[in-house]
Amino acid sequence: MNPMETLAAEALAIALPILLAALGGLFTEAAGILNVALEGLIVAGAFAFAVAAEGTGSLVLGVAAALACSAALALLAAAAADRLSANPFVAALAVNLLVAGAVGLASEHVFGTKGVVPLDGLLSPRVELGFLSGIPFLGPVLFRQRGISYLLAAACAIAAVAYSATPFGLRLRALGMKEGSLRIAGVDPRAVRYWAYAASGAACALAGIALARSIGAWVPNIASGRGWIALVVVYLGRKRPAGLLAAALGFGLLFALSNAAQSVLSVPPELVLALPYAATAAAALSGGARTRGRTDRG
Amino acid sequence: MNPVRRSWIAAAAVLALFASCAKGPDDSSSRPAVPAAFKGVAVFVPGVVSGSPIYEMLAAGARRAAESVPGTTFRVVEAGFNQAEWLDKLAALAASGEFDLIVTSNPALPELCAKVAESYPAMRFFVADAYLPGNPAIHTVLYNQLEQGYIVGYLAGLITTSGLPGANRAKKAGMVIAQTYPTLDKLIRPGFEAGLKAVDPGISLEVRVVGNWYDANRSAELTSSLIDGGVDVILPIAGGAGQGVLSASKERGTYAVWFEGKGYGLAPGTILGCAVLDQERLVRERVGALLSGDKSLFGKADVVGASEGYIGFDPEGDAYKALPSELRSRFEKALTDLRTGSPAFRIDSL
Amino acid sequence: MAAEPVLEVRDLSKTFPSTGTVALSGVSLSLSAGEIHAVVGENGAGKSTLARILAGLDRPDSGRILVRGREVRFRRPRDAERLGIGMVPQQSLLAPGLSVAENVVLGHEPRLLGILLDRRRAYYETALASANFSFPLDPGSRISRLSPPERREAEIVRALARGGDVLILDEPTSILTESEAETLYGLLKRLRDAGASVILISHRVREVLSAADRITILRNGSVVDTILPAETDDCDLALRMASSASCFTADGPAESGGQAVFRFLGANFRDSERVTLRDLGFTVRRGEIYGIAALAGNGLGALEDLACGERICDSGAVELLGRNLVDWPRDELRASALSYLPTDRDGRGLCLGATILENLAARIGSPGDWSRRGRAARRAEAFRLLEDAGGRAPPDAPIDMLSGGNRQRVLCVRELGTFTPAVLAANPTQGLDPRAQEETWNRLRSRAREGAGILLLTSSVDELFSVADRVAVLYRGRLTELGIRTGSVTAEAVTRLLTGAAA
Amino acid sequence: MKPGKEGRRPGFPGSGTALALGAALGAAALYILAAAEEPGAAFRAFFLSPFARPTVLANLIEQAAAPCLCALGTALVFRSGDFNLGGEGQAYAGGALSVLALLAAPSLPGPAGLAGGLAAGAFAGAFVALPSALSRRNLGADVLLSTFLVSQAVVLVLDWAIAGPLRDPASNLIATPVVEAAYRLPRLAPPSWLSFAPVLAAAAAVALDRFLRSSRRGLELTLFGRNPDFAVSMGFRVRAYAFWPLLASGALNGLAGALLALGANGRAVRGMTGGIGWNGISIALLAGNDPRLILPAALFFSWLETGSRQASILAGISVDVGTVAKALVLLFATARFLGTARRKGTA
Repeated sequence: MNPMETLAAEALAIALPILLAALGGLFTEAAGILNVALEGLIVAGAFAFAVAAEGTGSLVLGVAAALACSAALALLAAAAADRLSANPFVAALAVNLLVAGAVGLASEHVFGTKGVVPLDGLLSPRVELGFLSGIPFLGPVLFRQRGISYLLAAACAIAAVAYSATPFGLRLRALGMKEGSLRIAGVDPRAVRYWAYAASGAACALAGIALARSIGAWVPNIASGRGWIALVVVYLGRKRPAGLLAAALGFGLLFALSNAAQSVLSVPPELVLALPYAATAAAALSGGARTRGRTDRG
Repeated sequence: MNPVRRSWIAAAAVLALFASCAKGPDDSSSRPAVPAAFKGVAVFVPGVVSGSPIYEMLAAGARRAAESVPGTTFRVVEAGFNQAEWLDKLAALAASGEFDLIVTSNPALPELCAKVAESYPAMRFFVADAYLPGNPAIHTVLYNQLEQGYIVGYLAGLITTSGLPGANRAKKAGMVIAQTYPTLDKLIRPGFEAGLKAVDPGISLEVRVVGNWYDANRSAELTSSLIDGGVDVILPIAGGAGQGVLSASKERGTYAVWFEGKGYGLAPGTILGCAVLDQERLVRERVGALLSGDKSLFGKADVVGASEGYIGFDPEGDAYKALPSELRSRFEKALTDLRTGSPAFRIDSL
Repeated sequence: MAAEPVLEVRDLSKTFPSTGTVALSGVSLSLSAGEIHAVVGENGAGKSTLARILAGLDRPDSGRILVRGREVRFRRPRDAERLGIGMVPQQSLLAPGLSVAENVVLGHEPRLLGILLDRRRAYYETALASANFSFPLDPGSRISRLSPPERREAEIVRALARGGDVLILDEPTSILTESEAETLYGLLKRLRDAGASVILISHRVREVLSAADRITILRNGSVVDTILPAETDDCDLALRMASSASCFTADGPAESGGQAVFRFLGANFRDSERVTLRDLGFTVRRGEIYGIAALAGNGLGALEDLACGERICDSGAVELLGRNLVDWPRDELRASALSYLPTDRDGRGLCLGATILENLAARIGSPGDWSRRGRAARRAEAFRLLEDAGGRAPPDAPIDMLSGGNRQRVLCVRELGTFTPAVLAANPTQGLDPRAQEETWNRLRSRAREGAGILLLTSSVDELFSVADRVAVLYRGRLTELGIRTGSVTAEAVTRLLTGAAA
Repeated sequence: MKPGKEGRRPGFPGSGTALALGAALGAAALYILAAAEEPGAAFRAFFLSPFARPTVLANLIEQAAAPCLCALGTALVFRSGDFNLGGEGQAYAGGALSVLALLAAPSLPGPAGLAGGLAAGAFAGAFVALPSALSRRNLGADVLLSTFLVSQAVVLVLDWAIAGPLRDPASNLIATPVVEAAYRLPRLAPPSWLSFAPVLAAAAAVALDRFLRSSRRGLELTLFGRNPDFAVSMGFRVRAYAFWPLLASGALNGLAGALLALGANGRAVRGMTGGIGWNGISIALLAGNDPRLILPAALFFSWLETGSRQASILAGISVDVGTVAKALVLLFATARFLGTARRKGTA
């Protein structure tokens, strides 16, 4: 593999979990709620996976536990907002904090450590897809990834299809655009909203599993800000799956470049991480986020 | 009627209630300045114990020392990784009044201990893995980590120039670090580099920075890029993120040398050697001495190393034992030389 | 009409408990197959409530609904839909970012492999439905790109796409221009010819006369009569709708020669609801009440926005006290020059969630005053205003606790409690009981006597004739000035103008 | 969802606060019951020991000061109808600039230097909030999003700067050099860290309360926050109200950061804000954005924190209990229960 191929392959591997979490964020964003709990949901999913997979030795149970855990947490935020009229944004922030505290407590009791837990045999191996991996450039970039990356890509595709080509996705989008259009069509908008939260949790759980499996271990704070970046990706992608893909790949490339750049010039990683926020902030500040233009008169 | 006023009154009532159950003032500052012995030992862990060998040894050593003196209160307190909170938590430990000796380990701690000691003159501190002479409340012992670096560096040098299946022709070794800090810059890295050069002056060292102590996925990516660049043996000093180095190295069939305790089990076949600090022994001995009333140690800053046996190498790993015997004998000779002062690493200040 | 009615209601009654308003009392109505049945009435006559009940969005207190002879009960919109009844609400409920086909199939999506949205079938179903009614609608185009009549078409298709044959339209032309409205009525006739039945709710007499097969007139929640278009003409119909058919012939004062307060100079304005105000020119002088009447959808809201300075006209100018409204600093304007009773009382006139006192104090006191004394002074002033109005509510209670009438009282106290040279009153007595109504009118009258120039915008002919000195009518964005209210200006003339009965 | 636009919120007023407190304390108690070896001792350590020693109590009070200032800023912006989520970055910038200013400054009399440092901190916080305030006023841009994004970027840049160019090479901590002792917050009751910061916070709370309840501008601001259309129609200076509260909130956050930096540490340490911005938001929400209740709420939070720390020191209970308790406060603080939940579900 030449350096360009390596870079592109790495960018793709970095981008995929972020993309999936962002698609999860897209589900709620389309339904009209910005889900800021993505970071916490990723961590919760990864942890639940680690506990269940390590405890039962079954990958399937691990995945099921992760999906259930993250979806339940997302629904907790949804229910607090819907049933108790809590501010949905604040409720989602609370979920992040709750995960930070509860995972620490649980890890100590389950694993006896708040630190790293190697998950033996859960490292997802690299899989070369037969003759496909021999295609010039595309082969090494696309088809010599980890097994989990193919699954992630499939999950991303499913999420994108669910968003743009299923009745569920249609209802989601209609909900965000005009709630009344659902009511008059006989669909309960609240149910759609709950499903959106649950789907968002499930997507984050898968992203978390991917993070854990690509290093074969549970590591505290495993999301390391990827949930927040996913949020930024939702915003930059302008609610279109293709846009999200472009934004996620852009970040993947940025991070891969910064990794590579360390050998030639030392770009501090903090500054690289600050870039997406600064870029998105610039977009938001210049009025791109003009969701409620109401003080601009009078 | 007014909910605001009502809640103020309620708050005041609760406060009064608690205050009345509370004990009277008996601050530690009002006790005699130098105690004959210590009634309570607290281990202050600037991080978390489990998963960190150096802190596990710290806690175990202090525990054994405290248990040898009946009647001593003993507690391990984890302060977490945010160094900005350490001072507050250290002070809280002192303010609790339960302890008069705080045992801890980290190069950054002596300055924080000194600050706490200003407010709590009766408190005494023992800090391993740190260096601060001259403060009468604090005893520090610094490991000669130049030597520790040299040990893994020498082994890494032998590996990268060897014909092991995972070793390539490029004479390159790597380090993946969480972030730079003085001990790393001044001791570990120069020691590691010295070890490499001692094997072959042509070996070069590549260093990558993760940026934090937990992003294991990122450290795996960095490791991958190091390996792509021809590196075949890596020393991770990155806390939780170090797991990423091990996963990536294992996957690519390259090697790692380990710095944080006996780590062969973390990645069998990948970790070929572990430099060890006998922190447990050091802490047990020094804390034991302090508990038995040796006041002369306070104010002193010692440096210990291979010759005293506090820095060494753990040969009890299958991966190490499976190395070619010629390689092992070269390495063990270098180890013996180091113990007898060749090369000699001196630390004048930190 | 020999055929069995498709839809019939008998003795329908509905009272809204929160306000105590009787929306419908004993309404009966029948809809035959293949007819366009218009339900006409003034604002507040109960038309929309009837539509909502028929579409399953509201439930009646008593009365029966029969569909093809069988009694039914609607619990939710889907129940009505199952029986072939579809509704096009007054406010569009289409998701703007989706295509026509996507909106049409929403909630009943055709599926591919059980999970995917079958776009082709959605497209096909929509195309088929619109072809049935000969609508030239492209199922693939996005709603936000459609013209208003096309959106109406899309909503009709959505309402009837699943085999429905009864369509309820609530004021479908309120956001359409005249020619667009004609297009829509053409569509409705095609629908009827294809066998569908239509209930058309409107207050536009001429449009109704040309489009409907039968007309039911509602007044104050009761059916006045059901007639054929041939039995009436526009004037007759307009008068039968009007809740106060008597003519007002009170003597009006002579035109005051006072200083101009409000002055519209050829103002043109196209607002987001697509009502276009054309070439408005009139002057309101000190000491008079100038009343402009219009029914919903004719530009009264846009006129209100222009007159209070919330919006700026596209061309022409609006002057207040000889100074262009744009040049007035807003705080100075509202503090000392203009009192304003907005139509949207809860949104613009009052601040819900704040207390009664805070709402009153919003126009009292100087900005620099932080002291407790200043606060106490403001409170005292607010108390005085409240007492003047005979208010008995606790002043620290949230304003939300008050009934609509009492909220309006608070608003009146704040805006009319102190003298300003200009007053803008938009539907100031809508929804009020007669006592409160009279109170408000008296306040307006006394302010005018004191020399204020008052611009009254109203959708009630009653109100216009009770308080205005000079009257004008706004229909589809054009103003017809009728001059001084005297015997020569009758309520009949106004009603005809309002409903477009007379051009 | 706009905080101020909920208008009629059903349910009993204060029910959310009660639920939040109950859930937080209940969860802490449950965990202690389940996990502690000696629940009795752990209970005492968690709930009572913060009051058992004057020093601990004084530290508790001192610790409440900075989050209290952040909460006051949050409440002010909330009153104007928006959310300032940038507290973290604003406080960090405040802390860093106060230290930098004092390191660069010529020698001043201690109090003047301290005042200057605090002012520099407030300025830095306001400066970080400035772009969001400008774009809210001029473009109607989303404050919630822009404050958060700017803050995240600022935090990362400062993380880098403190580990890099601003770092004290002589220290093993990742931190700036220490400012002169004279410039630091004077300690009123050593060995505790108690300084005049709580007094400052209380004064700020009184001033904010006075402004919001007694001044004409405060009333206008509140009414603007609840209903901007109303404010426009009343001729209030809506452009000012869309701008100044956010800037003032930034200044309060910056001041809080400066208090942290010039307090115990006397320097800007990497990660020094440690979630203070989020704490500020939780406290403001818990207090229902009423300045009179913010100081008690801040003390409550400080008690939770001190309690969990004490429980870890005295009874070996994990400090994460405090985090979970805080999360539950945040989850329920905005809730209104026992009422029919009716609201618009837009974020």
